Amino acid sequence: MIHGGWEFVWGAYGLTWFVLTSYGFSLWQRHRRLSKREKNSR
Amino acid sequence: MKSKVILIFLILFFAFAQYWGLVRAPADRMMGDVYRILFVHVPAAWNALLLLTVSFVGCLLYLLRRKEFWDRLAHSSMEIGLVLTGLVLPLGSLWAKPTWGVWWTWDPRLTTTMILFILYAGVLILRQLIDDPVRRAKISSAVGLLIYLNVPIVYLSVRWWRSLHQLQSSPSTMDPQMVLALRLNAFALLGLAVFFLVQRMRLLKREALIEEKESLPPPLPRGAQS
Amino acid sequence: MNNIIEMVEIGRRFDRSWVLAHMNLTIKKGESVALFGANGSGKSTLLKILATLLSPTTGRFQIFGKNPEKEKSFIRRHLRLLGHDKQLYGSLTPLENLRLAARIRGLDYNDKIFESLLGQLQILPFKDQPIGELSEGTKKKLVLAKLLLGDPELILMDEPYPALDKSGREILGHLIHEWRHEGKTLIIASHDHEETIKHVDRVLTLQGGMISS
Amino acid sequence: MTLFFQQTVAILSKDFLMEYRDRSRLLSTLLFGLLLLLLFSFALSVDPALMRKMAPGLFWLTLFFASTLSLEHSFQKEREEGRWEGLLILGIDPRALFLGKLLGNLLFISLLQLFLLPLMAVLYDIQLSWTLGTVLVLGSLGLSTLGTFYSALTASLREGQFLLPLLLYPMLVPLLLASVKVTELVLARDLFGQQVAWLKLLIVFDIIFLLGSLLTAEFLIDR
Repeated sequence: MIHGGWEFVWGAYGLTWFVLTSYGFSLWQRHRRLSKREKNSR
Repeated sequence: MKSKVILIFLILFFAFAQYWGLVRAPADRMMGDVYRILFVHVPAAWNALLLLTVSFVGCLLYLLRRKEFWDRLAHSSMEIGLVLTGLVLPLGSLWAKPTWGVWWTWDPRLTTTMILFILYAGVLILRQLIDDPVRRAKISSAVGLLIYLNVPIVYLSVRWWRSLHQLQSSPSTMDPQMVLALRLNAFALLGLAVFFLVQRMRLLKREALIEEKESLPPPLPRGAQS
Repeated sequence: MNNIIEMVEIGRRFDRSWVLAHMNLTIKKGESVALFGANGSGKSTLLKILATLLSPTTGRFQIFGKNPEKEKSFIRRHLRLLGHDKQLYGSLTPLENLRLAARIRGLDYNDKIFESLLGQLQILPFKDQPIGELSEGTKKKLVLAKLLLGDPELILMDEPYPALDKSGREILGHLIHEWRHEGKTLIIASHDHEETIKHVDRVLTLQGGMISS
Repeated sequence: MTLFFQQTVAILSKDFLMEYRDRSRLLSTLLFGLLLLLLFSFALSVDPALMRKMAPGLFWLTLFFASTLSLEHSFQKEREEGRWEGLLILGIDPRALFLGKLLGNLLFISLLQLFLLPLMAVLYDIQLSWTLGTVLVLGSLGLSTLGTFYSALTASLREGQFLLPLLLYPMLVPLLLASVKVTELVLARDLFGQQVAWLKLLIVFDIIFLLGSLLTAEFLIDR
C-alpha cells in the first residue's frame, strides 16, 4: 500500500480548479470584450 | 442572470463532489490516498472524449446540413474538449509519479491523448487563419471529421506498438463509496462542461452578429433597377 | 426558359465591407450587356458570383434556370469566363494547354481542331513553344482560344481589352460579333466604353455595389 | 464516371509533364533525402549494428520529411495565375482533381523510395524482399493520401503553408508505427507472423483515409 502522496492529490485537485476557473474567466473576458465592441459599433 | 444562478449551483455541486472524493471515499487498499487523483483524472478524460465526440457530430452535421449552428457546436466542443485533454495529461503525470515512479510512460492512452491534443490544437489554429466564415466552417469540419476517424486507429496502433500497463478497475471491484464519488465527479464536471459549451456557443453567435453589424450595412435599394 | 440569369437581392460581403448589395438583375437569352463602373464598384465580384466561383452572402439567383448551389458543374460547363488571370501553365505549350482544358471539359477533340483554333487566333506558329517564352499578347490570345472550346451559352468577360494588342482586339471584336450572331448571351465588364458599346444591347452601370441607371 | 477518370488522368499527366520539364524539384528532393540519411547517421551513431537496427525508423522518417517538400508543392503550383479557379470553371470534379494530385504524389514518393532503398541497402546493410515492397506501397499510399489532403488545405489558405507538417505528421502516427514495425519485422525475419496484423492496420488506414478524404475533398478544393 502506498502511504502519503497527499501532495500529488492536492496538486491534481488544485490544477483542476485552476484550469477550470481560468477557462471560465477567459470566457467571461471574451464576453466583456464583445460587449465593449458591441457598444462601440453602435 | 439565470446563467449566474446555474453557474453557482454547478460550482457548489462540483465542490461537493470533490469533497466526497477527497474526504468521504475511503482510502484504497493498494493505493492509499493517492488514488483520489482518479476522481478528477478519470472524469476529465471521459468528458474530454465526450466533447470531442460531440464535435465530430457537429462537423458531420455541418457538412450535411450547412447550418452555422453545427459549426458553432463543433468549434465550441472542440475548444473545451481540448482544454480538458490538456488537463488530463498533467493529471495523468501526477498519478503516474507516485504509482509507477515516473512522470511519463509511453503508455497507449497517454501517447494517444498527447497526439489527440496536438491534432485538435492544429484545427483550432487552422480556424484562426481563415477569414471567410463559410469556408472556415467547411474546411475545419472536413478536418475535424478525419481527425476523429484517426483517434481509434492511433490508439490501436500505439497499443500494439508498446503495451505496458493497462490499469483499469471495473466498478464491480470498487468500494460503492468510490463508485459514487467517481460518478458524482463525472457528472459535476459534465455539468460545468455543458455550461461552458453553451456559453461558448453564445459567444460565437454574438461575435458573428457583431461582425455583421460592424460591416457597413448594405445600402438600401434606391433608384431604378434593371 | 427565356431568362438566362435571374438575380434577386444578391449581396456579397468580404470581411467587413459589402462589395455588392441589393443586386437585382435579369438577363434574357441572347442579350448582350455591358457592365460599366469605376474600379472597386463590384464588377469582378459580380462576374465571379455568376461564374459560381464565389457564393453570395445574401440573396438568391439562378443561371440557365438552375440553382448554382446544387448544379455547379452543369452551369460551369455551359459558361465561359474571361478573367484577369490567364490560368495558363507556363511550362506547357499552347497545344498542351488547350488539350488539358478540353480533356477536363470532357471534349474529345483531336489536335487538328486545336490547330485550327490556334490558326483562327493567329498564334499557330507558337503551338509547340512553352508559354513562358511567349509574349503577353500571344498568351492572351491563347486564353481567347480556350473560350472557344465546346459550345458555351453564356460568356462573361472581365476587362477583356487591356492585355490585348491591336490584332487581338480585332479578333475579339470579330468573335463577339459571331457569338451575338449565334445567339449567345454576353456580359462584358469594361472601362473601355467606346469599344464595348459597339457590341451591346444594353448598358448597366455599377456604383458602390449597386446598379444605377 | 468516364469523365471523372478522364479528368483525373488529365491532371495526372499534366503534373507529370510539368515535373518532367522542370526536373529540379525531383532532383532536389532526392538530394534532400540523401542528405537526411547522412544527417541521421551523423547525429545518432556510427555503430553499424545499431544503425542496422534503427534503419527502418530512419528510412520512414527520411521519406516523411523529404516528401513534405513535394507535397507542399503539389497544390501550391495551382495557386499562381488563377489556375485553381481556371480548373474549377472548366467544370472539373473536385474529387477528380484530388485523385489526380494524389496519384501524382504517389508516383513522386515511389520514385523517392526507389532512390532511397538501394542507398539504405548499401549504407545500412539491409536486404530487400517482397513483403518489404508491399509495405512500401501501402505506406506511400497512406502518406500521399493524407499528404494531398493537407496540401490542398494549406494551399487554399492565404498563409497556411507552415501548417502542413503540424497538421499532417500527427495524423500519420499510425502509418509511421505500422510501416516501421513491418519493416523491422521483415528485416529481422519475422518468425511469429506478427507482421500480418500490422499490414492489416496499414490497409485499414489506407482505405479509411482514401474514402474519407475523397468524400471531403470537395470542401477544400471548391469554393
